[in-house]
Amino acid sequence: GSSGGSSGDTDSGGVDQVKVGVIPIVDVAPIYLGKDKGFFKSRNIEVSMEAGQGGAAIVPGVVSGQFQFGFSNMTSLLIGQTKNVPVKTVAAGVASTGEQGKDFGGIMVKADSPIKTAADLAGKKISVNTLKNIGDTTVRESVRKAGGDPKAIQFVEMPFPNAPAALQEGQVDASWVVEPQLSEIKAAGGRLVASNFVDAAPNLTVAAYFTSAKLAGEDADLVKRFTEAINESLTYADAHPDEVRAVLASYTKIDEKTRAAMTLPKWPTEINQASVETLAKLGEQDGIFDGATPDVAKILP
Amino acid sequence: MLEVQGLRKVYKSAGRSGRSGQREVEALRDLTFTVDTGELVCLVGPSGCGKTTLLRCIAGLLEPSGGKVSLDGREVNGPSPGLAMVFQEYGRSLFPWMSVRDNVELPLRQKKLPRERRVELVEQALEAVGLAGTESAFPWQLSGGMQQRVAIARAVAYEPSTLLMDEPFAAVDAQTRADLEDLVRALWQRLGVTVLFITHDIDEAVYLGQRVVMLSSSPTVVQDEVTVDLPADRDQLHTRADPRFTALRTHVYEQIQAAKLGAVSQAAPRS
Amino acid sequence: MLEVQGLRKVYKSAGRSGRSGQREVEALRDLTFTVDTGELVCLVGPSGCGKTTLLRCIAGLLEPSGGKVSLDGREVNGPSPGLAMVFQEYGRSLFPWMSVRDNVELPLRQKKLPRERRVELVEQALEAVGLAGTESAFPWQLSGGMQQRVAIARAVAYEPSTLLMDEPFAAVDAQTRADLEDLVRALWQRLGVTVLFITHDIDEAVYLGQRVVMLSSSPTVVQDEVTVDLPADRDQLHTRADPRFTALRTHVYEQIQAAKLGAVSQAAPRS
Amino acid sequence: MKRLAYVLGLPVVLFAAWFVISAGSENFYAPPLSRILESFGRTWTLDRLQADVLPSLWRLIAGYVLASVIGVALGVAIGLSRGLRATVEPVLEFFRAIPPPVLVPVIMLFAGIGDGMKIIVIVFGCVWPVLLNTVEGVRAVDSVQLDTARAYGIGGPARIRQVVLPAASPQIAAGLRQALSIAIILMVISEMFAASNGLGFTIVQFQRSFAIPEMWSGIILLGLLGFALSLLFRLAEGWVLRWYHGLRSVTKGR
Amino acid sequence: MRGLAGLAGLLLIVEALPRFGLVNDGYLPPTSRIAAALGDEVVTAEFWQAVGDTLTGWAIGLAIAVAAGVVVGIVIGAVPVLRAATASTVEFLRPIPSVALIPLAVLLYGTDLGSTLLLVVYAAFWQVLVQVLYGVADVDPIAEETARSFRFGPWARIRNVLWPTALPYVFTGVRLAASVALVLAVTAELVIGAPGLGKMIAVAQTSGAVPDMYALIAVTGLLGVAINLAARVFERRSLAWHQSVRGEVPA
Ligand SMILES: Nc1ncnc2c1ncn2[C@@H]1O[C@H](COP(=O)(O)OP(=O)(O)OP(=O)(O)O)[C@@H](O)[C@H]1O
Ligand SMILES: Nc1ncnc2c1ncn2[C@@H]1O[C@H](COP(=O)(O)OP(=O)(O)OP(=O)(O)O)[C@@H](O)[C@H]1O
Ligand SMILES: [Mg+2]
Ligand SMILES: [Mg+2]
Repeated sequence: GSSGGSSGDTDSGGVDQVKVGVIPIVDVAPIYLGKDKGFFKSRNIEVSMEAGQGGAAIVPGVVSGQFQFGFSNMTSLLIGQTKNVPVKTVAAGVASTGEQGKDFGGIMVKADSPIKTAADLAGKKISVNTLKNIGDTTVRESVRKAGGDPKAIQFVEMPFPNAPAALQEGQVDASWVVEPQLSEIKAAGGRLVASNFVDAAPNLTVAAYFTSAKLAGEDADLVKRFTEAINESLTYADAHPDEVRAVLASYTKIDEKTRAAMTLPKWPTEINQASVETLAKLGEQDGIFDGATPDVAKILP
Repeated sequence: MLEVQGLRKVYKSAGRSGRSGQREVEALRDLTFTVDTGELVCLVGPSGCGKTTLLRCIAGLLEPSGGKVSLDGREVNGPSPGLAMVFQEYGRSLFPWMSVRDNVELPLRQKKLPRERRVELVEQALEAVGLAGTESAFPWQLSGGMQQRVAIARAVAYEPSTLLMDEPFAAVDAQTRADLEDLVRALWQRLGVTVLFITHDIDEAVYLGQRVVMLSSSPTVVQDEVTVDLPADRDQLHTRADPRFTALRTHVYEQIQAAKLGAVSQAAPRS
Repeated sequence: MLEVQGLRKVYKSAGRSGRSGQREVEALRDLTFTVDTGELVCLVGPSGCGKTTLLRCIAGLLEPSGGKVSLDGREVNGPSPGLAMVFQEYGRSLFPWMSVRDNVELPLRQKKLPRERRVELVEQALEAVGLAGTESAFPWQLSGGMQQRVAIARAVAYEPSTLLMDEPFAAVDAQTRADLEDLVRALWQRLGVTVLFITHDIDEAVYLGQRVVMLSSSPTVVQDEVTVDLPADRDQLHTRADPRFTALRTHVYEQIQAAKLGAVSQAAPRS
Repeated sequence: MKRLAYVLGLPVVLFAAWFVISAGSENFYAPPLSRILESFGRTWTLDRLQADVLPSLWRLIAGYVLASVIGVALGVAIGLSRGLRATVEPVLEFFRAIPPPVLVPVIMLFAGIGDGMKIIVIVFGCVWPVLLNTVEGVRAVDSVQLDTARAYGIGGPARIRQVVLPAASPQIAAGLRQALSIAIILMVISEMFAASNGLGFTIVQFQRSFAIPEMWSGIILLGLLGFALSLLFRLAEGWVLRWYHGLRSVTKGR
Repeated sequence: MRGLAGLAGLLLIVEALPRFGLVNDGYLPPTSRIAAALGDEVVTAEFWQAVGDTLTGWAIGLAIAVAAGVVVGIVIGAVPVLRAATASTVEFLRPIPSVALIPLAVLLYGTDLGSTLLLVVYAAFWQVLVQVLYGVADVDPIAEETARSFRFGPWARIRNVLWPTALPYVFTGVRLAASVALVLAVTAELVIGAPGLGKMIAVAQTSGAVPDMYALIAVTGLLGVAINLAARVFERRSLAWHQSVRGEVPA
């Protein structure tokens, strides 16, 4: 996506220019698909994607109005809520498949690793993409559920793309990764130990689309139309996995084999409130909110 | 008129790494003398007695530690207009990034002379010091003596009203030196410029100057002054053969000898 | 024995960026002369004729464009051991980050002399050039003449077997100069060192040398050679008063005059 | 007294301006300075300094020292030999243009994920100013000084130690000065990968967890750290280069 | 010529390391595979668009940083009082990493060129400034005195004495800044997602397209080589008088 020249939601012939800050991964395939299918255009929204590397780039962009909407995982949004970041979710983003062993993210070890179950992870070195976030809280829950001691895990922060190499070279004992790295490790002989999203909550809502409190207050109509368009996109994507695999080629460089093999997430239109509350509880338990208690209701639409 | 009154200069600087601690050198103790407007005075004195220091103070490049220097009644605080100086470190005073021509021309630009006049002055000056043909060379492509002559040409082309020269002919051969001496005298006579000229060559001092000021060795004061009562029209052959010339140079030589001996007997500790 | 055979040196360098294109200067055309081991030869010649260039070739610092230089039968390709040189750019040849003492001592360290010997040599040398007491100063805290004497002290302390000096007394006063002349002769007599000495002072050349080699102006060849048949025991007063001395210096003077005139009539284009 | 005024003058003015301008700030990412300062005291407790700043400092110093040694050694070699320079310069320029963040994965392949990797990242980033300045400084050594050394048979290591290095030292100092602040920057960058403690890690963590006043307080701490290190550097430089500063200020005579 | 040999050596090593199993070729592919990926890239318009975007951000950012660094450096360097007064502030600001400023950049400019420029200029400016400060301090006192004695005005002194003396330092500063600017341009694109090579690298990275990623990284490196080549040519022309250049004219 390229920045479409004029910024903000300037009205040009009744069409709203909307920028969405996203991370160029599988999770956001629906919005690309929806754009192609015209779900946004039909609601007078000209959508363009701004691909940042994470919350550090996306949240400030949304808060300042540089982007109208953004994509973020739920734990980050919960952390933001405890710090009073003025944002609000507008639509579901992506959800776990809810099937043990068949999720789009999971904890991987090398083929010959002595680690067999999540309980064995206690005391081991595990890489996650960001510390004190959705990855480590859910991994801890997996270990907890399997009867291990979550406190003894040693987490190392490492971007997903670097995890396969680190795992292979023995620099970490296990890696929490999502697609396409999950398939990559599998292809190299790696083994799945646990599906942490599934362990954390049934049908966990992993991420959501959000907007700034300001825009939500000032242009409720735009938010409403955007939500509708997203929901239509999510539904469509959920029903057409082949088209999802195809659209990935337009904004990622995942090779064809992996695209065909990888597990796709679920794209329900509803944010699973119970799962969010579970996330909040887990986070609180693990101390990632600095002692505060997030108010889940405040961020949900 | 140039007046130097009770001039004193002490250099303060740390010696090599604390070994000897603070090093203080009293370069000039108490200097008083005057140079009339349009006069040509030569300055001689033992090596290291403070001649260069004195010239820097007069040029307004160095702040005296005591006493004062005034030029035409005004006290010198910084470089005065119409002043040109030939530095003892001629090599370092030329800008290596400029051709010989540009080096000589630059001060003229600062004087805002028109282009044709500048070209003319530069050409004349380089011609006069025997460097016609090297205009486009860089200073570091020239021999030591040639570099020194470029520095002289720069001062000459500037047509200053006060000219300070610090051993300007040290690096040139005898013949060129004689030519340059005559050049300085001719310039002085033509433009009526006030000249203060440092040299180690006693013959040169007597040949050039209307007066010779002799400095003692450090701590430095004025040892003696001699008025050179030779005719104003001088030439290399006859003037130097004049018995009066010989008498004068012998006198200057003896004074300098005395200055040196005085120094040895005093033997001021230096560090 | 030092032999210079058909030495030729052409400097090639780009002139001021493109304006005049390639600049070629034939500094030396064809030089041939020899200096016997233990001989003291003075070299005179007009400014810019290539004396420094010649010395650099002999020292092995510059590659000749033609001809060859050999020292004791071996051809010179790089600096020879036991050779010391006093550079014309004395200021730049001292290391500003070292005290005077360290500057003089550094080459001795390279010679791997024991500490006491080094201290002794440094002390003697600085004493001899009249700089006792400035050991711990940095070179840039000294006057021009003092810097030049440090450079001389460095060469003297080195006790070389070949000594090349490029206008080493240009910046010192007459009295010091006389002392240093006697120092060089004493050193030469004591150590039997081969000395090649460049000077612009004709009297000095005749007073010092066993032989005076005169160079023509550019394009440079050997103009003339004079053997100085003065007694080996020389002193400032009597030698200079000797009629033979006067005759010799007049001869040298005339030759240099001739060299310069020749140059004017040839007027080789330079750029 | 006067020097203290010079050191503190402008910073005080700037901080005062920041304080006043940001006083009523509603902007989430640009909180009032008062809140930042308040969080500074709260955040950078002794425990935290020990747990996060010390490990960072150790990596920083190790990386910086290593980079300085490599930079000067390689720089002298390259500066002295034209052939070597022609051969390796393009390769060096190639690596110089690659952003350290994208190189980290490659470095991780060879050096693991421990302190070694972080130190290499720091070295990799801050060796360049030292290297370039050393090369240029060595190339610019006065020819008469070099000739003097040659004429007196001062060769090999003695020539490098006694002549080339001191002559190039002012420019090398410029490079070392540059490298110091770059080392701090790279300390932060290196701690964005596979770290679990450190000043950079903590700041990035604050940024990601929307602890904005804490993040700014971390940035202020980085600034203070840079200032303190540069002060030390200035002292060292003033000592080592006292001949140079003396030489250069001769005429200023004031 | 010899430089090509050096680069060729690097290519050979990268080819050999994975071939002989010293590293896993999944993580560091051999040169040939990177080259093939590069071959696929260079035929796409998207690639050239990205190179263009990166170079635009780089060039504008560098120009601003160099201009500002030189002007500020000379003014501060020439006025001792200013230098003393600003020293502490400069030292305080210099070590603040551009990455820490990313939220600020996004806040102000989103993913526009402005964000990239802010980061690029902030990082590259200090490099130039520090070099200029050291360069200005290198003025030969005799040269300076010469200018003073002829009463050169401030402008003439800067132009004719300070500037030529500082020039070799400035060149080094510009060369340092040029690559820092490139690094920051790519990093900004990488993290913020502004269009350009960095964004392509980020996409390749998250997608696990390792050869593509290295191909793009190599392009960045080659840009650096090209930039340095240009700087050297320029230096040879404008520093012909300087010891470092003239010392290398074959005698
Ligand atoms: N920057 C300085 N720092 C300390 N001392 C200095 C400095 N410059 C000169 N001196 C000292 O001041 C004294 C006079 O130096 P000056 O250069 O004026 O002598 P001079 O008469 O010009 O000698 P010469 O004829 O050798 O050039 C010397 O003893 C010298 O050591
Ligand atoms: N690096 C150089 N590049 C080009 N030309 C040079 C270079 N060095 C010297 N020359 C030229 O070579 C000639 C001889 O120079 P050299 O320095 O040997 O003269 P010299 O006899 O020592 O003169 P002086 O008595 O003035 O020191 C001069 O014409 C000079 O311009
Ligand atoms: Mg003097
Ligand atoms: Mg010479």
